[in-house]
Amino acid sequence: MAKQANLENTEQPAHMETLYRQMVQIRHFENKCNQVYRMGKAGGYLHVYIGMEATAVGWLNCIKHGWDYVITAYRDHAQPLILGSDPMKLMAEIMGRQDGYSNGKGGSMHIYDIERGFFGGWGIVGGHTPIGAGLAFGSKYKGEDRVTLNFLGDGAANAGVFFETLNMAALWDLPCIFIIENNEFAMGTRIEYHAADTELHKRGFPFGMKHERVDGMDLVQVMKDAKRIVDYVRKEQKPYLVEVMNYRFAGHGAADNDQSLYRTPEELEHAKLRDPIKLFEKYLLDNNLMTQEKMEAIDNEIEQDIERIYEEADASPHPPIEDVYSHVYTDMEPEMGH
Amino acid sequence: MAKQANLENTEQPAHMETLYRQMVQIRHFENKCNQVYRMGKAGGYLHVYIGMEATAVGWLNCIKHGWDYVITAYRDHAQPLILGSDPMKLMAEIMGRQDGYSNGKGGSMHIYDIERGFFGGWGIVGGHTPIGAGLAFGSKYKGEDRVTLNFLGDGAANAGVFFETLNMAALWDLPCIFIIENNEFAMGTRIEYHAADTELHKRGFPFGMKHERVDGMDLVQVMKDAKRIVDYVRKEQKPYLVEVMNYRFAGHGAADNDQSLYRTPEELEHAKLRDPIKLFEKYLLDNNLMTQEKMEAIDNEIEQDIERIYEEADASPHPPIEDVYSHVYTDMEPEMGH
Amino acid sequence: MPIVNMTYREAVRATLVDEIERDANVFLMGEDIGRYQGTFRVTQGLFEQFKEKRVLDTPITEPGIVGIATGAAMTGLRPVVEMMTMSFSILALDQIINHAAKIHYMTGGQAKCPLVIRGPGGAANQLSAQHSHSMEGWYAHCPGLKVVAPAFPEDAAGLLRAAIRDDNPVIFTENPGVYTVKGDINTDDKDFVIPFGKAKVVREGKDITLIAYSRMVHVCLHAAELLEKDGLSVEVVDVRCLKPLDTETLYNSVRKTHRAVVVYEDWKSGSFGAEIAARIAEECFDDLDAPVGRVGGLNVPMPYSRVLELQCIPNEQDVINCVHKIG
Amino acid sequence: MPIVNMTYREAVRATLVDEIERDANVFLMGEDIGRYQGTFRVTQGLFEQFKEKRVLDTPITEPGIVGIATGAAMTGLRPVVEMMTMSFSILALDQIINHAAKIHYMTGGQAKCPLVIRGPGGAANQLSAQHSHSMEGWYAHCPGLKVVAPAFPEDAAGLLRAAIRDDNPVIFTENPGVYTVKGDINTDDKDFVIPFGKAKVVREGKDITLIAYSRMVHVCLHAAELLEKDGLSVEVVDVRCLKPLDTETLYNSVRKTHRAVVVYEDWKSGSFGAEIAARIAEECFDDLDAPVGRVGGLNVPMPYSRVLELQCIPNEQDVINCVHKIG
Ligand SMILES: Cc1ncc(C[n+]2csc(CCOP(=O)(O)OP(=O)(O)O)c2C)c(N)n1
Ligand SMILES: Cc1ncc(C[n+]2csc(CCOP(=O)(O)OP(=O)(O)O)c2C)c(N)n1
Ligand SMILES: [Mg+2]
Ligand SMILES: [Mg+2]
Repeated sequence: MAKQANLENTEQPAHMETLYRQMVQIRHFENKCNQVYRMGKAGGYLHVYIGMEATAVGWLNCIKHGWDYVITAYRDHAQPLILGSDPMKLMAEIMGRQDGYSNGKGGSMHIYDIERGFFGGWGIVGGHTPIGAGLAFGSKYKGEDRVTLNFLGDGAANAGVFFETLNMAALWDLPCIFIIENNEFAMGTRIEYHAADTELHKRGFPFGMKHERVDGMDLVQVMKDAKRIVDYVRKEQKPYLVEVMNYRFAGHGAADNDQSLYRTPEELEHAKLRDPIKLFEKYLLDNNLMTQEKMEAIDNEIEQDIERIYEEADASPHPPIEDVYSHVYTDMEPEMGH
Repeated sequence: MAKQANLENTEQPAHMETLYRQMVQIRHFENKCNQVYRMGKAGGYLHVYIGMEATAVGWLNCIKHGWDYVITAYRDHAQPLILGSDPMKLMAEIMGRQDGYSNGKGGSMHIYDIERGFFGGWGIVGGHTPIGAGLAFGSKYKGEDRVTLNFLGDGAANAGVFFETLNMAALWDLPCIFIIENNEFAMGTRIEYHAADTELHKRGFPFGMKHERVDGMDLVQVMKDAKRIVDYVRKEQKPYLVEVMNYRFAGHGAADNDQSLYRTPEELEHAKLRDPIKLFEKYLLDNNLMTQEKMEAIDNEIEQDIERIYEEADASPHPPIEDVYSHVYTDMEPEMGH
Repeated sequence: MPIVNMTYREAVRATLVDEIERDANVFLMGEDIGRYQGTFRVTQGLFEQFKEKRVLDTPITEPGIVGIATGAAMTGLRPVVEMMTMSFSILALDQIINHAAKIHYMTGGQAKCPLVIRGPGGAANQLSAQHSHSMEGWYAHCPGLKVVAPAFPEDAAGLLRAAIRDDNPVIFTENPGVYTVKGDINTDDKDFVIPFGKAKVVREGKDITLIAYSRMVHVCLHAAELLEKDGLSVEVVDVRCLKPLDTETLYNSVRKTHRAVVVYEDWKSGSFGAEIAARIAEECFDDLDAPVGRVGGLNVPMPYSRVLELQCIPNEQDVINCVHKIG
Repeated sequence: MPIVNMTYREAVRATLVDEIERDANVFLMGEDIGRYQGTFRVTQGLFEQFKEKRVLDTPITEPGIVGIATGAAMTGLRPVVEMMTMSFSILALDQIINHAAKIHYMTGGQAKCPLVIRGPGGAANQLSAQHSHSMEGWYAHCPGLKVVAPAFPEDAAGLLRAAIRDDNPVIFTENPGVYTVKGDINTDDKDFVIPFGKAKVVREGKDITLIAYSRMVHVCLHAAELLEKDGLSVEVVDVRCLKPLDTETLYNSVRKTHRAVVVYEDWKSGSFGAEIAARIAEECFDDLDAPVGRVGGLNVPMPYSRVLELQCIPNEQDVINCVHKIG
């Protein structure tokens, strides 16, 4: 197990609390989502971020909110939460309601909060990776100093379009950070069965792109790496490929109810020794940055908060039926009727 | 300019003559194709192999004809010539005639001689690379010791499906040699403008695949490398990625009539200093393996031969109109009529 | 004869087992089909039974998978590729329609490509815009492919067996909604093959013909029952195979009933249902007492909200409305 | 008004120039469009004039190109992507129909995707099976896309300008055979926009309506002349825009002539021409004196041989035969 990292002395306790709250909020929010799904109040495919919290929290706290761009696949609840999206609108979207970010048209896999720079929320494995590079293309074209965080999974890191994107991003020096979240599984397939070489950061090499493997469980370490790399990309306006090692504690999706098909309980227990929330709690305690009581209070507060959010979301109406035709085009209706 | 290589003493002059004849045959055949195109006797897109002869001659003489598999893109006249296909049927196909390998349905870009292990002949850049891996998959599945040569261009080496294929070929240990013919151009685009890193052999690295860059102009050197690598792949039944440095002296295709858009006459002249035929002639002379007179005789003989082949092909009728419906399916006709 | 009542899912699985056992060249490949037992559990148990050689887990790279299967097929193997959902086959379209489908033609008959691509097509339950495509119409448009979309377990068994034994690339579309449909299968008949290109009258009637395939056949059968209560005698024809298309059975039915409605889940405009309607309108011009009606999916990306999603997918009432509309 | 007589190719080019000059967010990207001047020379001179930022040469990676353009469009740029031929857009279909086309919907209107994809679609001259696709019907099937296929230089200019200024993804199909068609353009009118969804009667007649788009409009016009010599008064309607489709203009013409033939180059079966025919057959049921005829490309992969290729592509005689057939 890796040694835990330490932040610089300059880090403020207030900031620490924000980070802690985000970690805990994601955990509770995602647990609630799974529960909502089991209750039949959400449907389709729903994928939670439990166990991977430190990755998004670490990286998204190193970018400029409302300025930089973030894009990911369908495991997309944590990112908007960190960027400051309204958790109620998020939950409402996951429940397919009118008050959701896409008025119930997107659902769990397709969350967007464009105002805050969150560009989704995509269902086709690997399919969003060029779109993320396109965001970086856009900011570079306009001469802005934005950075784009382009998250993808280990399974997505085999997709052809991802390699095409790496080539163009490197060829055109796009300020895009490709963050492969290597959680060791693509649905029910272990990485050994889907990737010829499991060191996925090597995929940057053929394109002369800077690339490295970093930890994704220890929030303090994550932030050190993230800050360094985000600063580099913002300054140099060049792409970077990062392989973040994390692990998902939940099933692939809410409907994945036989994890024994791809991992043992022991393996999962072992991974949980590095539960990102526990690791961060230990750090806070060891460095006298927060008391156990405070943590418990925050945890309780957030748990109740999420309940309230859920209730509010559940009070949101289903979208009106005529909405089915809106937003197909910006300026016209599609042909109607069956 | 690279130092010229020497073959082992065990190489026989008879074999040398075969090789020389193949080189010269390709050159004359391709010149004739360009002429046939200009005469309007061939149409569509037609791409000749002039300048690149040593690559196909070298590699295809290191495999077992009629046993091993070969596949390439649309620049596909040289390979079947070397494998022993009937040049008349080849020319007839290029002219869209009944006696062609595909009875005129394929044309220059879609040559196949399945019996001799030549699997085409494909028009979509990069599109045939998984199919080539599939040939290797087939032989491995059946427990045969075949090797597949899977040729592609530098431009094709960016295609997403090529990377997907590399991953699976490495993951499943497919006996496939990916041969990137880096002739420095993808149509009118220099490699610097299409590839972020121009050392294309590096594309094997992320998949733990053996990879290297080799020369493609000096036939003697080509054969040394080819033999070593083919032997390795046959024995180990594992994939290999080779970047062969060659150069095309002709335009991209027969319709490419403004090469000044992408290269200077000086650049072309410089490249021609390593004309693979001249290099091989020098080798033969230096090592007293063939006389100048003999070379000239062979050259004349083949040139005339190609004329005869052309005449024969030109005597072949156009396919009968009702043929348009045959071979859509193996066992039924498509719906007919306009 | 051991007649077994089984689900559509089981019928597909049993046929796969039979064919793997029968022919050493048959193998399955796809995402999560092996160790994970298949996302829709169609391949459950097969990895344990036949091991990796015959049931191969792949990376999530549809274009590459189809390409490798195509090459393998050219060497004489008979790959059966599962698309986790047919929506993902869009990524492999170039390999399917521009490579596999054209090999026999481009080689002038030298090469064959005995390849089956199968998987669930169409909407399931709130899978949203990117996962709910009906692809069969596009495939049916492409020369070189055969396309089947059975609605019943027995047809699934007979047509899948035909597909695996066919020397051409075949698209075999299932539908998440039909997996639990049950039917009787004679499990002893290891050569039970239903030939392609035969539509089937699954309910006889004389006033109007409903034409559908896959899950919409069940919607039509139900609509027919409801319409019968209104005194209408409704014939339902299950197209079963889109390519080759058995127009004769369709025309015969329409010539009898003089009215037709074509029902499909795909987006209404520009689908293969338009082709069927256009052919009937042309060939049965003098037989028709009313315009050929069409009921299709709404022309919108599939929304997530169940309320909206249910608007998009044609149901019994939509069929009944159309029947009344054409009069 | 400086009316200039120019080719379709020049009209497209001139419009691109205008729009690049007008809006800093407009840029072109594609394979060999810059230094090499474009395979079909549509972008000739533009790289020299506007430099790399506005005219960007790309690798041969269609899915990635379209994806990058899509992301760029979401940030407010207006990319115009050239497909060297529309056949290659098949590789990018997932990006086009499953990403770009659905963004506005999936985001509930939060994001827009002002993206144009243009290039030659259909057969040229012996480009064989993999390079001769007509893709417009597939695109027209997909919600979220707009699809145009102009036949004349003036329409190309007006519709391309509309496409570039549109906030939705637009497929703009040219055809190798129309690039040399000439017509008059008012080059001073920098805001000359033809609104989408307006078909155009390009020849008036009263006995029968021929319906087509892109190059087939010219085939129909020629057939109409020949038919006139036989005493038939033929109306020709240029659809111009497949999505949105101006059915009213089509129906009005059919209601006048009582006969219609739909002509297209795409494979006959399952194409968008079937949709047009089906709609007319349904909506003009009582007005039709004969079944709606269809003339489409043969249902085979495109063969290389010119003799065979010419069999596949509909010509004047095929149109005339169909007109006589429906009677
Ligand atoms: C092109 C495509 N193929 C298959 C799927 C089905 N699918 C959804 S998620 C997934 C696994 C992806 O794994 P990974 O990229 O590692 O991401 P993770 O779920 O671990 O976050 C698969 C196969 C899909 N959505 N898209
Ligand atoms: C997918 C696709 N896009 C574009 C083309 C058009 N095209 C044909 S050949 C070619 C250049 C390919 O270059 P390279 O791979 O280096 O092969 P070379 O011609 O040099 O042998 C292009 C762009 C195509 N055939 N397929
Ligand atoms: Mg993963
Ligand atoms: Mg090249």
